[in-house]
Amino acid sequence: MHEILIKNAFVIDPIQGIHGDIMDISVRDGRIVDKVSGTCEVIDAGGNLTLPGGIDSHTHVCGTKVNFGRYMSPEDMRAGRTPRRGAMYHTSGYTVPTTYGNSYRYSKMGYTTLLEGAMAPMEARHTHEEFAATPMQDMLANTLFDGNWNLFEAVGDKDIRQAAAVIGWTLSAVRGFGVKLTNPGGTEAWGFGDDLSSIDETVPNWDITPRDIIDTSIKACEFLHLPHSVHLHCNNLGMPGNYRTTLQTLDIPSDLNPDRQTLYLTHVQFHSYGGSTWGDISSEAEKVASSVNTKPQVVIDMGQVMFGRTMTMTADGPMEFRLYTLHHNKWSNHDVELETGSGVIPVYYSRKSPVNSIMWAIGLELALLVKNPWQCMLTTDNPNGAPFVKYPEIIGLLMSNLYREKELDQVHKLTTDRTSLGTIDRELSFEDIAVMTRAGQAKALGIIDQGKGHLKEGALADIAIYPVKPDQTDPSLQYEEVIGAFQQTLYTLKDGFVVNRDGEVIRGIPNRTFWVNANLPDDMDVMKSPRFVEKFSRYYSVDLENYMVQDDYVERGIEMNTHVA
Amino acid sequence: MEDKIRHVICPYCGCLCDDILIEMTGGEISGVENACTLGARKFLDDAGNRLKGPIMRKGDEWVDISYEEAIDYAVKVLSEADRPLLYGWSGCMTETQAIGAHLAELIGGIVDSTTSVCHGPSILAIQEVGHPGCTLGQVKNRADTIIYWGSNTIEAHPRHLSRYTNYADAYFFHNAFRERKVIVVDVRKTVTAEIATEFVQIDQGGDYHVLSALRAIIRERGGVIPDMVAGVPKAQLIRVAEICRQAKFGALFFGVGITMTGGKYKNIRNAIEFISELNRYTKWTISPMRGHSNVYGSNEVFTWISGYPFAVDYSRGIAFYNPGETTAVDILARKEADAALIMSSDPGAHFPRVCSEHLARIPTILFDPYPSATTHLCTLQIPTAVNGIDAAGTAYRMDGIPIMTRRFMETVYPTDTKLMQEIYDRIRKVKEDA
Amino acid sequence: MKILVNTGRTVVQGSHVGRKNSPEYFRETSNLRLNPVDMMEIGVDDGERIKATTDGISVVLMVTSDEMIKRGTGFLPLGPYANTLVGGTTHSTGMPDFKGAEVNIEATGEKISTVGELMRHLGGLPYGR
Amino acid sequence: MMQVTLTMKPRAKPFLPIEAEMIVPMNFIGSRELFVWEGNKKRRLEDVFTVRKEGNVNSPENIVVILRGDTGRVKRVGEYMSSGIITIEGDIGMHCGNFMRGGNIVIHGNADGWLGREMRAGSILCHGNAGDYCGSGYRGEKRGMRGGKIEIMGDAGDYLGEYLTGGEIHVHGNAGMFAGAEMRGGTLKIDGDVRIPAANMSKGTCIIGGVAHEMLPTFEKTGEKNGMVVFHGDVANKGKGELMIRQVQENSALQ
Repeated sequence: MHEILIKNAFVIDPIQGIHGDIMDISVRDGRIVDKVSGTCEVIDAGGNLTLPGGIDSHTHVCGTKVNFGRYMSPEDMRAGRTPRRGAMYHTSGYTVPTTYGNSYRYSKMGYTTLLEGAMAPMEARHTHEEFAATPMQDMLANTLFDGNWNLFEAVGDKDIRQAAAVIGWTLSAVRGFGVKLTNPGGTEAWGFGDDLSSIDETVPNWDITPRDIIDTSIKACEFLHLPHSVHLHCNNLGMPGNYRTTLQTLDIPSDLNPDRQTLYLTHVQFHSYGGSTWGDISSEAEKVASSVNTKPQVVIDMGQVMFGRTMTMTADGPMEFRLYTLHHNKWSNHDVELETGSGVIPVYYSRKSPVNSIMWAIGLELALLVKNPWQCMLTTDNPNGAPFVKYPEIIGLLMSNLYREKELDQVHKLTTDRTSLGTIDRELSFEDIAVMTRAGQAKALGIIDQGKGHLKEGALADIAIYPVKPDQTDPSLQYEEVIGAFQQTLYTLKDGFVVNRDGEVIRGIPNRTFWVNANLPDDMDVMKSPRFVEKFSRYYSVDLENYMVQDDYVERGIEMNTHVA
Repeated sequence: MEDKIRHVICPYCGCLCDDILIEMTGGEISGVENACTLGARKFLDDAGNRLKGPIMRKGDEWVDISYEEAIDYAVKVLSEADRPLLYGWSGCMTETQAIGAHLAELIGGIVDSTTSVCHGPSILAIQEVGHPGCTLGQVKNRADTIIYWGSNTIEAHPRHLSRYTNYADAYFFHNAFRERKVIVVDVRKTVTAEIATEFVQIDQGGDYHVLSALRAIIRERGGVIPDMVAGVPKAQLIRVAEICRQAKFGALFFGVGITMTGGKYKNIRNAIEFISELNRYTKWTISPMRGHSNVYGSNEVFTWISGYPFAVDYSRGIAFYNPGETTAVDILARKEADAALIMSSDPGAHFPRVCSEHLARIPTILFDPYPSATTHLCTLQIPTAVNGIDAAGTAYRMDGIPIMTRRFMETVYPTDTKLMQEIYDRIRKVKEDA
Repeated sequence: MKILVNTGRTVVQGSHVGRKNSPEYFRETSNLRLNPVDMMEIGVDDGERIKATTDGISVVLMVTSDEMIKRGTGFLPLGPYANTLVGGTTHSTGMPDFKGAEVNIEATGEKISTVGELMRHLGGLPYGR
Repeated sequence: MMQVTLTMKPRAKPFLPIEAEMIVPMNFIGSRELFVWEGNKKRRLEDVFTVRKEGNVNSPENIVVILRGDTGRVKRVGEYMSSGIITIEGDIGMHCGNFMRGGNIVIHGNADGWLGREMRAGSILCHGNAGDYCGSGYRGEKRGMRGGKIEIMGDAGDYLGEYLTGGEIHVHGNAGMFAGAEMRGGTLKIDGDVRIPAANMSKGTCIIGGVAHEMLPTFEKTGEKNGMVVFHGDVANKGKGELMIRQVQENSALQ
């Protein structure tokens, strides 16, 4: 039996409705309990901010393209190098650190759960292998369906049940968690070097549109009762004027699920651009945020851009090629047969660039203009907008108007004309931040019942104690203290053990992988469909029997069983 | 007793064909279907050649020793060395490769894989300009134009053409074989060249020049190109460039014929830039023809652990990478290493002579099921189970697709994963006690 | 005569990498393919031996004529014989000059070393036969 | 003035590399303990070198560090150095003068690879030969040497001045293959012969006083200047570099 008592914690737990009470937290064998024995280990939180462990609902830390970002960038590995010490392996890298680098740094910031944003089913083993080497967090993998031929056929047949059958089988087969659509249809078009420019354009060689793919997938997700909704990277990422596509996409879903959103739009900053060229690009964050404000069925994440160098990586192959023709730096592309694509290129976001400055402002506008923090998650689409180590600075910017004004002075002056950032004086509270960095994620991902994102009795004892006393700190003025506090916890607890203390990993705990087993009735089993099996063997380059991910890869898996309606 | 095992993965080359059928009779492999000659020989012929147990060189004699003694020796040598080299890994599964990287970290060694003498230059090129690639099924279903450059595919990767390119079923063609064009570029007329629609024979060391010329032609600057480039007439270059531009989906595969010559990584870089340029007009991808079954796995594992795909030097605790300085051939040729661990590879057969001489001079521990050229050079050889036959694990195909190999035979041999883990644990204890 | 030696994989070499000490591997990897005209010039026939020398290091090889080989060049399958002729420099890239080594060849009556003997010359101790 | 003389002691394993980036003039002000790495072992500077200090100063520009003995395997000497002088009496190991920002390094013997890698300012004079990648960048990095001057009295190895971005490299002897590859600025001057010069250059000036072997087909001849043929290129990448050559090898196998 292992017990810990955390005393004098300033707790904010939005899921439980605890808004900043000084209280004690009892932990036994990895779970939050009512009380512990008098002899257990005691941690004095000293009135410091205590939150459930952080959850990143959209990050790229494991798998083929992340590793390709590392592989092609020895120059990046010259930063962030630390030797093996204590319980820590060595680390390297800044924009695409090694798995241990990611894991330790997230842990230092109090994060205990990460969702890898994009896993190609065919390359799932790779993602799971890296999950096993990301020891400080529990992991989930959103699985890519944007160019999935089997799904396309079901969409073409307008057969939601069949679409659900494909999605359900694939998630179970590759130990995936949720449905990710990245530039739906566009990645298939990129197979022959094309892209799509509207959600109503027909996918080449297929009689369907992105709208059809999105709509069918949403309904199939709900049919399957998946914990998470469709997780969508809209078409036209990064194109001036793309806010129209985003608004049209926002109009697709009706409110189908009482427990969570019906559609999760990711890195919306990259999808809220007005104008028609790089020369007249402007922010349309107000229009996008207004739309979100009228749609409780939608959750977005920011995809905030922060200045400096980083690596962009996405399944959106055609977008990365466009970016390459602008930057003319290195370009990697990796199309995955019958499923999806991907691209990786390094970028540098500069304060001197009007476009980059406007991008920076749009992310902040979105977070400040979306009224309900449960509808806007704090992300950078790590590492696309910036490495996640910049989250504390983003928190500072959202909590302090003064800091924003100071920063706005440093960026390209067109930002003031082309965005509304300078006119917004909303300052987010500690509670808003708690929602946007853990509680909201737990709800959006549907993992509250797994004991994530809150400190209710029975919850997993994932806890972050930050060196800041909210009742004695004015973030509006003392934003630097707030940033410092979120950069490094006093303690990070995972499964009831202190795993990180003052920035040092002091012990590892075997992590878990949450995956969905969609229990399908026999008549929905695609393995029994001759058409499915025959097509698979003709057009995939591996045997079906070698495609499915073996149990060995999810030894510490948490199987989330779902059942169709 | 006869038994048929399907969907076996061939552990020979980077194609990792996963449709092999093995027939077993009385616990022995009696037949192999679907494999090429190379793979079939590995399944059928190698079995009788395995070492029975560890062997150690004592003076002018080879003596049999126990696994326990062998591990004791390995622990002692590796924990005491000032600059140990841990080389090979491409025949190991990722599970072992990961332990290897952590072992190098633990003992302050250099970990390098056979990459450095295979597609290391390709990685250096990718680190300069990136890599527009794809999975092999993408080529199979879509490509109407294939280039094999410096790759004698029919001899080195015999099933590549039938599984992934020329002779494979394609979703987007009715008669793929008739509709595909194959261009072969090589310095000699190989058997692969004989099936080409267009064979471009270049002078030894002329790859870079030819690629530069092709890039210029694609950029509409063909005017500056002389009538002949490295033995290739300009007219043919213009014709090839046009075929490339007209392709709906093109795929260039390159072999060690271009990574080992002249400018080495500069050749590959030029090829990648040629392909990147073609993507402004149509769709093209480029892919290295990886030799060892799991060489790509070693690159992937070393990358997520250390940030670098091969040639990682941990002598100062942190990871340092600089091929040419931290690569196995250079470390041995400069006589830096004072101990070596060779994992299922054969530098004795594949390294320059000065490297082999140095291996014979220092304590060299070889993990290999079979006697090889390196056997004669090493101090200790430890046989293990064979990955893909009586041991299983994760391997990465040449295009990055991870596959779990199958273990389909009982064995008396320990796996390299188990042995490596034991060595790691023992050395960690030594270091912690110190 | 000076020639440029290219190395590469062959099916026979590749089929026997698990049996490096077999006669098949030995025969294949010590077999230099030359243009028939070059062979006439140095006065050797198919199956006869030559001594290949580079940087003062020599190795005895068998020769086979091959019309596909350009004059002034030779092809030797990957293996320990080929690597005897490869120097240790990698031009600081990690990759030695496996292709295009400049080698002097002359007819010889000397016998071809086995793989084990070749390793003995490098300081090793042949195992087995 | 202050003179620090470091004399290499005999070593049990003389082939082990030594990493000694702490050998820069500034570090000899005061008396703090300095460490180098020999293989994977950290050693006190005094365990590897006999250290003799003469004089005492407060500012690095008045310090001369002299390396004596078998220093051909000592790496990273002068890394990040910003002022003062380092004199190497014999050969020096790899990465000498990495990221140098000022001061002078004089090498009387030969220098191994990556001499003056990513150098920003200051000067390096090598009386012997330089190894590969002199004045280059690091793997994956887009910029090599950005400023300062490197002068080689002997020959230089391959990939000389790869990604050269600024400053000047002058080689009095010959250079190996791919000199000036990916050049994007600065001046590369080679008095002797080279193979495949200025491949894929985009900017900068490359002057070859001897013979250019295996010249690339993608340079456009634009005229003559001072008895040299002037080319622009590399047109394979729309480059605007200038390549001047005394003599292009005729009948090259690759033309």
